Amino acid sequence: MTAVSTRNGPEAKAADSYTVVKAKHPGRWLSAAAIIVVAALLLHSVFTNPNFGWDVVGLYLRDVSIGRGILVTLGLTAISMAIGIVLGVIFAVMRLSANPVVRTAAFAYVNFFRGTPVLVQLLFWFNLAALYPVITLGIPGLHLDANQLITPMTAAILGLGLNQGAYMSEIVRAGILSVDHGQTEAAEALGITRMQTMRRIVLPQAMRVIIPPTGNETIGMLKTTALVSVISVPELLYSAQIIYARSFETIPLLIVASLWYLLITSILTIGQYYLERRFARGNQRNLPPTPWQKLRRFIATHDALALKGGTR
Amino acid sequence: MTAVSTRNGPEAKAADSYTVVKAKHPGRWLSAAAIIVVAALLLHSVFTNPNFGWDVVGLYLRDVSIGRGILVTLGLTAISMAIGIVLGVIFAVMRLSANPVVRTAAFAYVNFFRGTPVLVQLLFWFNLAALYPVITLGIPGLHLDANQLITPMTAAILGLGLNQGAYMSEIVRAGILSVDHGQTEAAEALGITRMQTMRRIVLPQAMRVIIPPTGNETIGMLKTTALVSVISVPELLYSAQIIYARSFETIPLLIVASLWYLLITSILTIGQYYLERRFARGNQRNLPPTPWQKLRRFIATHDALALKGGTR
Amino acid sequence: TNASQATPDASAPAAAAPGTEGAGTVVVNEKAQELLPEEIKAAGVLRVASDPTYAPFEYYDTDNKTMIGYDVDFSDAVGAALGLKIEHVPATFDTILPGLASGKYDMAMSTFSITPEREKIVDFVDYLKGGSGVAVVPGNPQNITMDPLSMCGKKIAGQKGSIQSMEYLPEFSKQCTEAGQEPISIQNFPGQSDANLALTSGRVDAVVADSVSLAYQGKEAGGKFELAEGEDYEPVPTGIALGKDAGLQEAVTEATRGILDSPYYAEMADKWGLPDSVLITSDVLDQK
Amino acid sequence: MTAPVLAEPMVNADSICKNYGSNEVLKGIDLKVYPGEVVCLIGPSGSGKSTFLRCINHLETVDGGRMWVNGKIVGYDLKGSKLYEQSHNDVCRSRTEVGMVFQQFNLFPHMTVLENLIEAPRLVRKEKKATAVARAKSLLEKVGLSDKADAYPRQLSGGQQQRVAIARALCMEPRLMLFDEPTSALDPELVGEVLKVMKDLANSGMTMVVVTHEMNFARDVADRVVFMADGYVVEQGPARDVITNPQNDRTKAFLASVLSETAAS
Amino acid sequence: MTAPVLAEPMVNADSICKNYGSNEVLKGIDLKVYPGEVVCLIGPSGSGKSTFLRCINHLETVDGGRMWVNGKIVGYDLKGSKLYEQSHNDVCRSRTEVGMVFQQFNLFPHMTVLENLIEAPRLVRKEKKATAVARAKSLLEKVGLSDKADAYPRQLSGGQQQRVAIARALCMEPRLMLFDEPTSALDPELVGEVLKVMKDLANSGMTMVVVTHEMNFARDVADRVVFMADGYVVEQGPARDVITNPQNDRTKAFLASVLSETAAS
Ligand SMILES: Nc1ncnc2c1ncn2[C@@H]1O[C@H](COP(=O)(O)OP(=O)(O)OP(=O)(O)O)[C@@H](O)[C@H]1O
Ligand SMILES: Nc1ncnc2c1ncn2[C@@H]1O[C@H](COP(=O)(O)OP(=O)(O)OP(=O)(O)O)[C@@H](O)[C@H]1O
Ligand SMILES: [Mg+2]
Ligand SMILES: [Mg+2]
Repeated sequence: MTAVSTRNGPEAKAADSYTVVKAKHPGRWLSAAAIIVVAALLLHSVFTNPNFGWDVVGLYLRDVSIGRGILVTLGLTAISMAIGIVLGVIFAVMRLSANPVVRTAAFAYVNFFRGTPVLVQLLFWFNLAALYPVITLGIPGLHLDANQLITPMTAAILGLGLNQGAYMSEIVRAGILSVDHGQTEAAEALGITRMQTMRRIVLPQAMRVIIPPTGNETIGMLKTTALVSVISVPELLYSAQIIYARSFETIPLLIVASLWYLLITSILTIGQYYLERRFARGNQRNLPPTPWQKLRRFIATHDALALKGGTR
Repeated sequence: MTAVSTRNGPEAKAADSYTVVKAKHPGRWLSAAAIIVVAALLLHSVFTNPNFGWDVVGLYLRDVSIGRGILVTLGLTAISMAIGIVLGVIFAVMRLSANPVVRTAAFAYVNFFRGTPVLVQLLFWFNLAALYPVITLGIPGLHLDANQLITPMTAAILGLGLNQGAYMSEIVRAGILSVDHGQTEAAEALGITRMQTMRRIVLPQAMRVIIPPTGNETIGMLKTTALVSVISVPELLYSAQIIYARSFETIPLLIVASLWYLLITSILTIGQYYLERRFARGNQRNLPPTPWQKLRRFIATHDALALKGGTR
Repeated sequence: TNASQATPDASAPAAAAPGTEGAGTVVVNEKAQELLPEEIKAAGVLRVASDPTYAPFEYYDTDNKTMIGYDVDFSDAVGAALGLKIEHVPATFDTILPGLASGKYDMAMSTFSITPEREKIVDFVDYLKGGSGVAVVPGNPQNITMDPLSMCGKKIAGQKGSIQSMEYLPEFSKQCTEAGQEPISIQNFPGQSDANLALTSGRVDAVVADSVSLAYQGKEAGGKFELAEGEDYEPVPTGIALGKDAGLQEAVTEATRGILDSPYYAEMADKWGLPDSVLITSDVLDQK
Repeated sequence: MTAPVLAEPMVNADSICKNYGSNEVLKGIDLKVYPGEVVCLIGPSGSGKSTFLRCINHLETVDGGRMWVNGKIVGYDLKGSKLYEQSHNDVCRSRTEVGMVFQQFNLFPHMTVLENLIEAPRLVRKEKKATAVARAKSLLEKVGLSDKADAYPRQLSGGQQQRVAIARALCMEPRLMLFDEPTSALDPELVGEVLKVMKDLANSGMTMVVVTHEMNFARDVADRVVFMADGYVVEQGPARDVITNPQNDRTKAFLASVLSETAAS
Repeated sequence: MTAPVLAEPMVNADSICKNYGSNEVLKGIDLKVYPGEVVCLIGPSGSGKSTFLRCINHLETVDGGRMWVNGKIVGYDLKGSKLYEQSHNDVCRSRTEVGMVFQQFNLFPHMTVLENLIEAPRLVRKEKKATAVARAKSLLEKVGLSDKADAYPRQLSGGQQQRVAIARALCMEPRLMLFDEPTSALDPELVGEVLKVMKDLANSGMTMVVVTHEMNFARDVADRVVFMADGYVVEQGPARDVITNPQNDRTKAFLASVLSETAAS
């Protein structure tokens, strides 16, 4: 029985004689209770089970070599994503080129790198010297030692970056195609050339479509970097592994790594959400309802019926 | 000087006296030539370099243990995707539930599984017995040996499936939210309950949005299965690794694995493209132009100007 | 047996440069040094790969940056004898030998047992002779020993690429089937610690590896697993691996000879808890 | 304050208030619609016409006032002097008494016309398929679309889609029909066919509340025209009176602008 | 077959044909538009009006016939008796002589009004910013939107957006303006302001080709009305004659339906 103040609140009629009894929703309470009980049991069991080694977790959570691993993970993620985005734009534009050869080349690149596991690609780059001990690039006088050139870190960056470039190119392409064709047409009608149109008109507008999946890819990349442990690059997971290779506290150290991954992912997720909202706002007169707002329709229960507003 | 037949072709005027000279597009030819040369050099170097060991590749391409690995890879992909999709629908609906506890639980699930590397998750499931040697689920008399219950294959399926469930739930949720709210409203106005609306009206329409990313996820899963080699499940990559660990023919065997991955991915990609077209056709009066058709605008050159159609 | 072992006074100035604490007592072996290829001498550095998941032979110190272990000390000693600086490079076990073949590293010490298959792609210089053992959970409830028939039908783990998982276990399994028993279910893991974890979680029944290492690791792991009682299986030479094209074999052999003959060889074994049974004499090197 | 027994109103809105956040959309609407009556709601954009219509079948909850439909309080079960809030399923069930037709048709695009029509009877009233199909076919005939039973909505013109939407609502055999600008999303040449169906429906005695800008329709068919502005009912009365001779200044201004655009021919 | 020298037509379409696949949209259109003339294209939906308009500035290539604009063949360079196909950049450059206004405005939503206006002059004609801004501001004044220079398109009403689109086209100082149903995406109350701007433009002597359903505008402003149907020009003549006294049956039927809907007040 909440009072609803209306503009003519003072003259509002009193409630009629009925008492309102709110609906009980027993199903809701039951399912909620069940979930809470299960979650509580789970958490209790996790936190009281000595096998998890929470003391060890606490010990290593701020270990300096774990910290170094985090830095490598973040650095690898940032560099690989940067390479991926640049390659993505280049290959997306190539795939939309008027030139069939250029288009086919871009298509082949994308399909090759999307078609093979990144683990295999990493191993390839890492072992490149087994294939080409000396890299000449066909340029006389150029003799580069592949092993010198491609350190494990370079192999990691190459593997992740080139692979990501293939995925990003599909994202950028979807973004470009999402821009209303009328925009290109208007630019064309004004005499703006295709390249200028792409750069000044299409790509800026495609950003709105490009950014959300790019955020997802970044979060994915964060975890994909865990793969480079196979080529002994000391990122977060590898740092945990070398500790447990000595101390055999495997589970606690995997938990340490997971907690850090979770934390970083959460921060990135929140960042992504707000970035997306900002870009959506930039583009529409009325923001579409957030999932949150859409949900409110489902939640809405009403208890404000008792006090009626006034009439005129 | 192509003849254009118009309805009044017979009376069509003759061409005027000008000769049409087509544009040359030198840039196009140059870039195309450059790409072809580079590609040819690359391919030549790849195929003549003895380090690639093409004879070994040929030898192992149809090796029986590689074949078994492919079957495991395909099976794992199919089962994990199936689990992922079912979980995805459940958690998507949960995230849209009116019940805040249910919603929060689904949210926690999604974020937990998206936030940690699937490699770590696989290791956890595989070594579950190190944490809970005996699973009682709190039920007296129930004593399940965790290792009996969770075979390496089960660990792989659990790890991949639960992780995929988190990703799929976001995809399904996007699909559900993409269905015009008017549809729900119309169903509500007809007295159809929420659950029925979801099942009969919303989900079938959400399919169009759900299918494309699900196809991508399937292709991704195919390659993610390569990770289960850490828990010694003999999928494709593991089968190749076992062979080269003995024979040290690392590169040829990585190539064998890559070729198979590429082949399967290509088949899946083609399948996905046609599936998407079909679903798009189902939903719109006019199919939106395919990327192909959009491209044609860019390509279009015109040489049919010489013969003019008739007038009336 | 080796007269050319350098005396301390002969090379005192040079010894200071490559010396690390452990190899401090080793002095430059001029005979070995002369055998070095020119490029290596000029570079002054030897890149040595190890998989640092294998205590006490190679693993990380508590700072998680410095590689330590028997192999690390031994390779430092080789470096000191050759007057070269040693650069320790971490790598995963099954990528080391291919990496050596492709020139990624100059030398590898990761407790490699010498097998004909491996000898096809790299050269070896003997420095130990280790037997294989089997690690089991405390008390050995399943009574697994290095007797092949005790493993039949069991799940046995090894490190992917190790001689135990690549050769012994398949061979044992064959013996099982020939004896009319269940074959062994062989599980390969990328790292030794992955295999050990699978053992402690009961995922596998035993882990087969170098016996010295298993004994040490069992102790370090707080007794979560232990080396099973019984004889070691077929002690085979353990070697320093060298790339075939690197031209290092003669120099390293000479340097190793010097170390084997020096008291430092036994000191290192003491330091890392290696039993005398695994040590060899420099005669072995002459048989090649 | 229930309506008199003999002429119980089909819709009885008593001081209905509705806010969206701080935006007060309805500020106390009183309106009675009697059985068989056709009421047209007119008013400028944003005046709350759609919102009020949606309150009638509880697609929106009200924040103040009471709504009776067919003698029952919308959204509550009255037992003694207590009002028990209805569960979701009960709300759904009581919605079957009210049919609603939306501006955007909102047909289910993945179902044929016939499937659209039989979906709700089968799900909500658990009807046998044969029964539902028979009724659906006769209704399709009524709206002149017997031959389109197996077409998909996207294969129909806007006018045809809207007629299917009307038939779909009628399939639940409602006692009251609500129309929210049923013709304003249509191409001008398709408006007529929908208005004709609505006119037939009105003539058959259906109680109807229609939000519309079609003054011709209002004048010809409506028993009463209600002019809303700023969340209030500003003026109401017999259709011809309000349209041709509005009293209130707001009404006059509104009608002037509407009539000049769609000039009555 | 070039046009006479003294009264050289601004647009000279000679038997223009255009197909989309097997769909022949234009089947031989002949049309001359002289400098300063305002020509309205009318006709039923699908008759090819938009397509023809787009052929004029080479947004569509033609499959038969020749199009001259301002004495030059569209899409080709004439040297001696040879027609050299223009490169993409040349086509772009020659488009600056023709301004085009689309039904959907197609303003660049990520730029302010002013940025929309100066974009093309700066990119295509490499103008200094100050010059471009000065011209843009004077054009904004002309279309009555001086105060909106820093607004984003989404902050404007449809009518305001369309006026910005006109100003944007004028910024390139075209000699010919093409309009494709510039008012049909607008709310009725916003149509007037756009038509007024167009009328001013016509009065200032701009050559214009306008596809429109606004018969009032055609009658008041156009020098000539061209009726297209099925890819042919069916009838043309002075605006008042064609609209009030059509000769062809198709024209009569079309005008009857259009006029009954938007009845002239
Ligand atoms: N779901 C909603 N959330 C917030 N505000 C809303 C919502 N629905 C409607 N409104 C607001 O309520 C007011 C009345 O809207 P309503 O749709 O009822 O007007 P209307 O009279 O039907 O107008 P129209 O003729 O444009 O349909 C408007 O100011 C509108 O912005
Ligand atoms: N890009 C295209 N590809 C294929 N067909 C097209 C394309 N553009 C137009 N058409 C077809 O050409 C015909 C004429 O289209 P056009 O847009 O020129 O007609 P219109 O007279 O402008 O009609 P409206 O009044 O509806 O705008 C139509 O049948 C249309 O379907
Ligand atoms: Mg409304
Ligand atoms: Mg058109």
